Amino acid sequence: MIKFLLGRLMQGILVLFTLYTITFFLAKAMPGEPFTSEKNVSAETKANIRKLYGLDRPLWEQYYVYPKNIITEGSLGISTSKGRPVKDIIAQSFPNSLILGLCALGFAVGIGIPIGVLSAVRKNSWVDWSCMGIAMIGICVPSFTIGPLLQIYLAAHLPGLKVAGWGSPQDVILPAFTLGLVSAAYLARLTRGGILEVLSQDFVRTAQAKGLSPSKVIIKHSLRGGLIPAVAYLGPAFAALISGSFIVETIFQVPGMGQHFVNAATTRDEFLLLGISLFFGFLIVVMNLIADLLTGFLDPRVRIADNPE
Amino acid sequence: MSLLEVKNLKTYFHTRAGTTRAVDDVSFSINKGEIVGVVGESGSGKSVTCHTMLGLLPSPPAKVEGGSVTFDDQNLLHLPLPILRAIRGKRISMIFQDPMSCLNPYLPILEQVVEPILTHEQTSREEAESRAIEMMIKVGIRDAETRARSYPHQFSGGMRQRAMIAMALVTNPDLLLADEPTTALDVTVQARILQILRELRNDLGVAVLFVTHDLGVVADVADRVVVMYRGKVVEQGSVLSIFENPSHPYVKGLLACRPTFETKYRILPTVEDFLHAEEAKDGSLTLRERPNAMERLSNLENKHDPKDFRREPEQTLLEVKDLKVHFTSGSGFLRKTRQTVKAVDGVDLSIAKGKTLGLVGESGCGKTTLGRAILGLVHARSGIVRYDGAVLQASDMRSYRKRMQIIFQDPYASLNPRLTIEQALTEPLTVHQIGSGSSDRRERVVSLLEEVGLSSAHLLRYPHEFSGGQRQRLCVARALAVEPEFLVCDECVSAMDVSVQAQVLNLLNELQESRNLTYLFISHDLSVVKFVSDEVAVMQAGRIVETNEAEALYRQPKDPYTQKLLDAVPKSDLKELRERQRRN
Amino acid sequence: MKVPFLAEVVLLLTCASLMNSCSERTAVEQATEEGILIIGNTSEPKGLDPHIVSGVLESNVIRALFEGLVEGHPSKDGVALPGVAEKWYPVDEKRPDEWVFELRKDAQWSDGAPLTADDFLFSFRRLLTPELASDYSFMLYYVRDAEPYHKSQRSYLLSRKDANFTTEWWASLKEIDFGPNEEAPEDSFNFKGLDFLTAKELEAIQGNPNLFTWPKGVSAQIRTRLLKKNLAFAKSGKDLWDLIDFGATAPDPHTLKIKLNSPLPFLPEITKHYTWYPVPRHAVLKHGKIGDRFTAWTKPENLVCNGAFFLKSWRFNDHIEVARNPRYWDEENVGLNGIRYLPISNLYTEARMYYDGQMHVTYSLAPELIEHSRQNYSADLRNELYLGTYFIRTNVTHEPFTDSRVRLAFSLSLDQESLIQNVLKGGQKPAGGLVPPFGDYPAAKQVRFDPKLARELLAEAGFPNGEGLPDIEFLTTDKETSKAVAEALQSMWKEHLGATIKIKQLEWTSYITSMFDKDYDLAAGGWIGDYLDPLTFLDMWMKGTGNNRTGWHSEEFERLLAQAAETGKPQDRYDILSQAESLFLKERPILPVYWYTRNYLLRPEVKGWHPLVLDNHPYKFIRLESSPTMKKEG
Amino acid sequence: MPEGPASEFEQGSSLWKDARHRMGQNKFAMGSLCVLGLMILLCFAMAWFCKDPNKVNLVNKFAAPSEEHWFGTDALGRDLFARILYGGQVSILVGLIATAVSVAIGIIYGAISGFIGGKTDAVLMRIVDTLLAIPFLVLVIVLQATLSNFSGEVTQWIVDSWGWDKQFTSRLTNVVPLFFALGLLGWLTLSRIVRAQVLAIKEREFVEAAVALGYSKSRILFRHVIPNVLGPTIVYSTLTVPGFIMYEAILSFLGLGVESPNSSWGVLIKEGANFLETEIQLLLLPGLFFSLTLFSLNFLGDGLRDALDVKASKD
Repeated sequence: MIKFLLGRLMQGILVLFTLYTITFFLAKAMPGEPFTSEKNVSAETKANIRKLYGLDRPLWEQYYVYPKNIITEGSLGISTSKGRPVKDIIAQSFPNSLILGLCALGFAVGIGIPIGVLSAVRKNSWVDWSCMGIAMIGICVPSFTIGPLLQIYLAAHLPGLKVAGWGSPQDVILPAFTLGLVSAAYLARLTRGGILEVLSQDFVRTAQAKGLSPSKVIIKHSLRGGLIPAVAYLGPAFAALISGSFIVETIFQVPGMGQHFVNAATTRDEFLLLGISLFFGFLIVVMNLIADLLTGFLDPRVRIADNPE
Repeated sequence: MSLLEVKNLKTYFHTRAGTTRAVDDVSFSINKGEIVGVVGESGSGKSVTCHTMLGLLPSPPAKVEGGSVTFDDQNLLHLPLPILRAIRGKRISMIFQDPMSCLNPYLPILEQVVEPILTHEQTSREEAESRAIEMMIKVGIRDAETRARSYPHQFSGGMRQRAMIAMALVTNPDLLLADEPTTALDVTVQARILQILRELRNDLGVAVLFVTHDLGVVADVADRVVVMYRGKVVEQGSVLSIFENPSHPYVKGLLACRPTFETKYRILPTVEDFLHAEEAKDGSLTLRERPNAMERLSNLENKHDPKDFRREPEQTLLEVKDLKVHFTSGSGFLRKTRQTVKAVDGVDLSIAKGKTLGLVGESGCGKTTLGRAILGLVHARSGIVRYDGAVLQASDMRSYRKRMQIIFQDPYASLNPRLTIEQALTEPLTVHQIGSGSSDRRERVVSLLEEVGLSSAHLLRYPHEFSGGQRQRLCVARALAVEPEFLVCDECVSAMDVSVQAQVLNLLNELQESRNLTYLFISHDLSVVKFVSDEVAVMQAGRIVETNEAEALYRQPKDPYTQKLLDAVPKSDLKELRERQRRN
Repeated sequence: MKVPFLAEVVLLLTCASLMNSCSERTAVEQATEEGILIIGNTSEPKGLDPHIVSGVLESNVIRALFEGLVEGHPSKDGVALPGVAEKWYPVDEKRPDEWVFELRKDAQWSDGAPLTADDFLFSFRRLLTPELASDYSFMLYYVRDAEPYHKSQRSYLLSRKDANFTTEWWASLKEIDFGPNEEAPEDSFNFKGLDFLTAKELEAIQGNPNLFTWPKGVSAQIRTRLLKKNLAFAKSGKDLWDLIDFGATAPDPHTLKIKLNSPLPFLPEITKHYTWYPVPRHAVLKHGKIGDRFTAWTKPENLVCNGAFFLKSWRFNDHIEVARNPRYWDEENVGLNGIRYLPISNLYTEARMYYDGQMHVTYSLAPELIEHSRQNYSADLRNELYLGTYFIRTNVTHEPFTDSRVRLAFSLSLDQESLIQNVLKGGQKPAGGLVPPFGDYPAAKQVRFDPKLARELLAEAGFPNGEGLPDIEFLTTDKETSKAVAEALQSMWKEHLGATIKIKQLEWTSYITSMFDKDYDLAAGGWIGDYLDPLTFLDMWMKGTGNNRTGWHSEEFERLLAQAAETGKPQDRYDILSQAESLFLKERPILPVYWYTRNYLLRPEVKGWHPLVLDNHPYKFIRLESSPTMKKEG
Repeated sequence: MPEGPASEFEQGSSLWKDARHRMGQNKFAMGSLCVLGLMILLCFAMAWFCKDPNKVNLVNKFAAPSEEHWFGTDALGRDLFARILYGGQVSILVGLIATAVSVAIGIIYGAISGFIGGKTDAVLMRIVDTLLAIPFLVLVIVLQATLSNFSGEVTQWIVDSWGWDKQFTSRLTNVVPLFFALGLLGWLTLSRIVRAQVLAIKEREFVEAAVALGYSKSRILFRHVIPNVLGPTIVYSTLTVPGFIMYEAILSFLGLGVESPNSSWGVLIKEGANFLETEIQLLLLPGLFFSLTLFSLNFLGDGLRDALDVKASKD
């Protein structure tokens, strides 16, 4: 176990380093630079500010200074567009993204999985078709459509719901719904497939022969195995959910992390870009690890893997 | 009064392809404390009968078209589902064929065994668990207290089946429906399970409906036998009466086509030798006995003395020296210790050209791994495999593929479902550049098919359109396509009905003669091994404990393990049966 | 496993929403009662340091927190009211190149420290400190010696009082560039520039003159002398600040004297810009040195200010709230208790939040929603002239725009009215020229829609009916509105000139970069005036100005601008600038399309908010009055 | 791997023949096929008989549906029906080609990863992790910058050397990088799914049989493993199509993709979403075409999966 975790840790570090390298050179390859502005900024000012950020140094030096600073100082650099440390930006926006992502995930799991189960149990009935139809709508309708629709037709008429904003607990409802919808739809489909696969297996018949009620057969005997594909999907999906979404955040005025991905790219804010990319990469590595561990938890067979020597 | 009575039961399957009469007018009964064997080959409707009783068939496509199943004055077929559920698992329990797939792999064993108690009785969890463990001990699970919380995959096949039995019996049911409970098990395990069932009947008075395709097992365990064929009961009666004096041609054929230790002839009779079945357009069946079947059988016996035609050994084709194959487990995660499993632990053997070496052993003894290691499908840790004088190296294994082939246990799994028969058979020819041009190859494929008893009409079909026996013939044909000299037959008839098994064994024997093939015949079935082999090796825990001429080994086993194996084989010869009858 | 947790969350959310629904009041109603103005501000400010930021949205917050020498008038453009200064006047009315500002004696910072002329001097110096790298330092270039200090023109400053250099020469020295030369090989001394070399490096050059390539026209004698002077200064370790004769001085703590390079009758207008605001010397130095860019002094807990409000809370990307500053000199006349700024970047969200009663003022309004707002919120819809022009740059180094007739033809074929009415819908004004109308400046009327003349001109230039015109690339940004405008223009040019236009949409920085690299034929663009003077629109078209980017320049144009700079009398100056504009429009390196208006929504309870062309509403004059009925939409 | 692709093709024909037979019996799938066919017919054939989709008529903006304009007009007075049909060309092509590219990469990558296993697998999967975290927008901006000049040169080259119509060629060279970009990004998740499937298939005996028969690794991979993972892959890939089509819209706004004034469903929907309060038909009508296509594509995918699933017909 410890060896496995250590191995994955090493792999994770390698992943992050590769990610850093790619992002670094991609960022350098983008046209323009952080201080491109339509204002009349003199060459001297630009030279000064480049110096301030260490962007006047040779490329290779810039390349190793950033990871060096992460290790030695724990610093992710200072954002050129926001003028504050990248670490602060992440620290201030990630909790919001996390809350939103968790709620979206909760929604996706809470809606997607029951719908998938229902669909699987009533396979090829109108219940199944309508459930899958709804799931398909969830996949088809983009968030920049569903978000405004919710604002106009729901938030504007319901007391307690605000069109946008991030102050009170109920403000999370609409963005979480919008953000979680696609995941819910995917989950529904994956769960349906997984449950159907399990339901076709012999041990379900055993459970029936024991005299278990259908609901118990589903919950106790089918759900665990049927959820495995969904869990595998959830790993990276969760990382994506909690790292925020530009569209949902801007529509609902959520001070999350997703908008920084876009803003950092459009303002050529390479330190912010590197910082949040690495953070996101870190999340993906961790989430995949958790998904793998969770799969192992759900499926005891995975825990034993026989490899020829 | 009988405990359960099945009367004129009809279960049909309605699919797009048409209606299949899976169970067609079946009647029989079971008394309290009685073990009734239901025998038939796959597709005879024996399992469907069982499932129908408890309403476990998926509907659609299955539909009960008539008849009744009376249990405790209630017709189970018309009970509302909640009441039926109260009977399931409480009054009538069921054991299924494959304990691996029928136990939930995601839940600990104990959890599954206590489930019937918690479902049907108002008991505390602690009490239920202690009862479950008690029952697990009773059915012979060693260290039940400690192992109860393991997962199914951590149990061996026999242990899993015991867990299934424990699960079925933990509520003290009146009737146990056992659907092929021992088919997937080794003989020694099977013997123990049968013993347990008998004891349970004696101790608890449980009635057992024992469904199997194996007449030997039925003879061993049952009081009465119901023989089913194509959805109908063709004969029923006491075990002795059926074995002594079968009246139906199908039963006669079934009894004849099983190789036993006493079988002396080289070609087995098949059910078709006895029975002529005619299917009318409406699906109804007319069964007629072929004339003079018994006569031909005795002819066979006279004509073929097994030793007659065998030439003296010319040379050693394959030699294995100190072969070792080790597996490590524990490189997966969540596992604390790293373990090395010595699947093959220093095996020596040799096979002469044109001969058959039988390799018997229980599951997990390493016989399959040995077969694969010889072919280089599994990496050997050490040891030498010498083939035709040359030592095989992993690097040039591919050049030997043409000469050495393997036939697997499951003919369905070993054929790519996406390839037509023609594609599957042409592919090895193309890869090894046998034959020139597509027309030549096509001819070769057709002649191969004919050689294994199929025709060119089958060329464009997919594997799933064939029956199990036909599929295994296809596997044989595919293996033969590259014109090998040596074949590893890995449990290649184990999953088959006896009648089909007879056909395939006959085919293998014919091919050996016509092509001068050498076989390594791996099986857990001692009777079959004896039937095909010139020499037999017994394997246990990665080692070969005994090797000898087939006849000699069966007559005078030297190793105690061999003896134990032989003892465990269900005795179905008349002598034994009569003796048992007398005992009872 | 997950179910109980989820149930908890759902329960919590339901409870919360139920509790909230008991109080049916909207955010605006509540805020109105509390005297807090909620205002849309597009995006998160890059900071609140008046010397570092350069955007409009930052200025919106800074204007509440700080106050400059003079304060804007709530309803009149170009009128200055007393701010920190009680009185101000030019020393010489005829030639207003020296000004005196008399500061109020009771001026103080929000922490109680007195605000004196020293704070202003410190602020000016800070803005000009090169290490601070402020974008907007050039706003102080009017002040004597501000520019050479900010640009670190060491050689110039060292030499100008040297008798060995003739007066003409040192004047020309200002033009000869001893600054960084980016075209020189990296690590060479020329790359760094003579003005930036250290003592050690200068000594190296003394030893080996080949290490530095001198600009043309510098004699050997002067070279030696310059080198020597630079070396001596570098060795002395003194700051360049000691060398200059800075225009701003403080004869006493409450008087600020500013000497300018040239007459500037509208200096009070310029001091309204936040770069001229004072920053608290004591607070800034407490958290760092004068040239430190990243210090903690603007954090909410540290920020010291002198405006009508102080910084109350700042939740990153969520809101900024300022509250009434009790130490503000005119505290009793401040109408609001606070202002809450919301960084709403999505225009549609902003409008919907407004409809939902969550804010008093929006930052702007999407064109798609103007009609909807006009129907449902007609009283709230504001449509005001703004000091800005939308135009299209032509790349005069690319065929066919090298020919002014082609540029003119493209301009004349723009149906400005139709574009405004059908696409923009915000009541914008067809641009008659470059400088939008304001005050006394005579707005140009040269640009118009005349497709017939356009075709003639195009034919004259050798492209009858657009034949022979190459495919023309029209660069625009990734905003939806710019796309619609581009498509409309594309069809106009197609219809009237037969030109094939390819629209190239790029995200902002790529767009700017392409424009910088002159990698375009036509490019959408716009300019918002920084201060109330035509110069803010005109001086960017001089040669080599960072914002020109068309490749166009004209000596005559530049001569006129220089002449205007020396003209003290406002009306004469306007006339000269108007001549320059006219000349510019004749050449038409850019095609003016329309003059901006600001469309936004404003609650009726907001009083004291009047149209201003710079949109810099002084917050101290705004107050909120509850209106009796306010309901949620629908 | 010399025989790989060829044998896959050879495999394809019979696989599809078999599948076609079963498809014919699936009413849902056949209905979906009809809708899809109709959609393709509309967008690719019917479109030629439509009005000019780019004809701006500012005065006639937001016209109600009429005989002249079946679906009315958009914000610039252009015929919405024609724009939807022409937009469909791009979107259908983007959806199909990008999916095909990503499926091709995803299957091969995932299959190799799962099939070889061990260290190779770990490395390949960590590469996927890495690529997942690369900021998408940055990649697009860089691609845009590098490709835009390139595509111009390619256009010129095609026009010069093959004499194609310039308008047409430049439309093509503009959209092709888009397929490239989308396909390049879309395969990541897919490869994970394929890998999981391959891990299961690998253990099947017919793969071992193939090894025993002396087949080369590539042959086993392409002929025996990959065809057996096609079913679930197809279902998943139909789910990715809407993503691709919407991504195309975002890319178009960043200068990579359809060039204004040409349009696509994604762009129409994205623009339409801004008129929610006032002109909701600008969102609903393209949305209807979009959803209808995707629904039928999805049902078709389900049908295909079932048709390709030989097990399903085993009784």
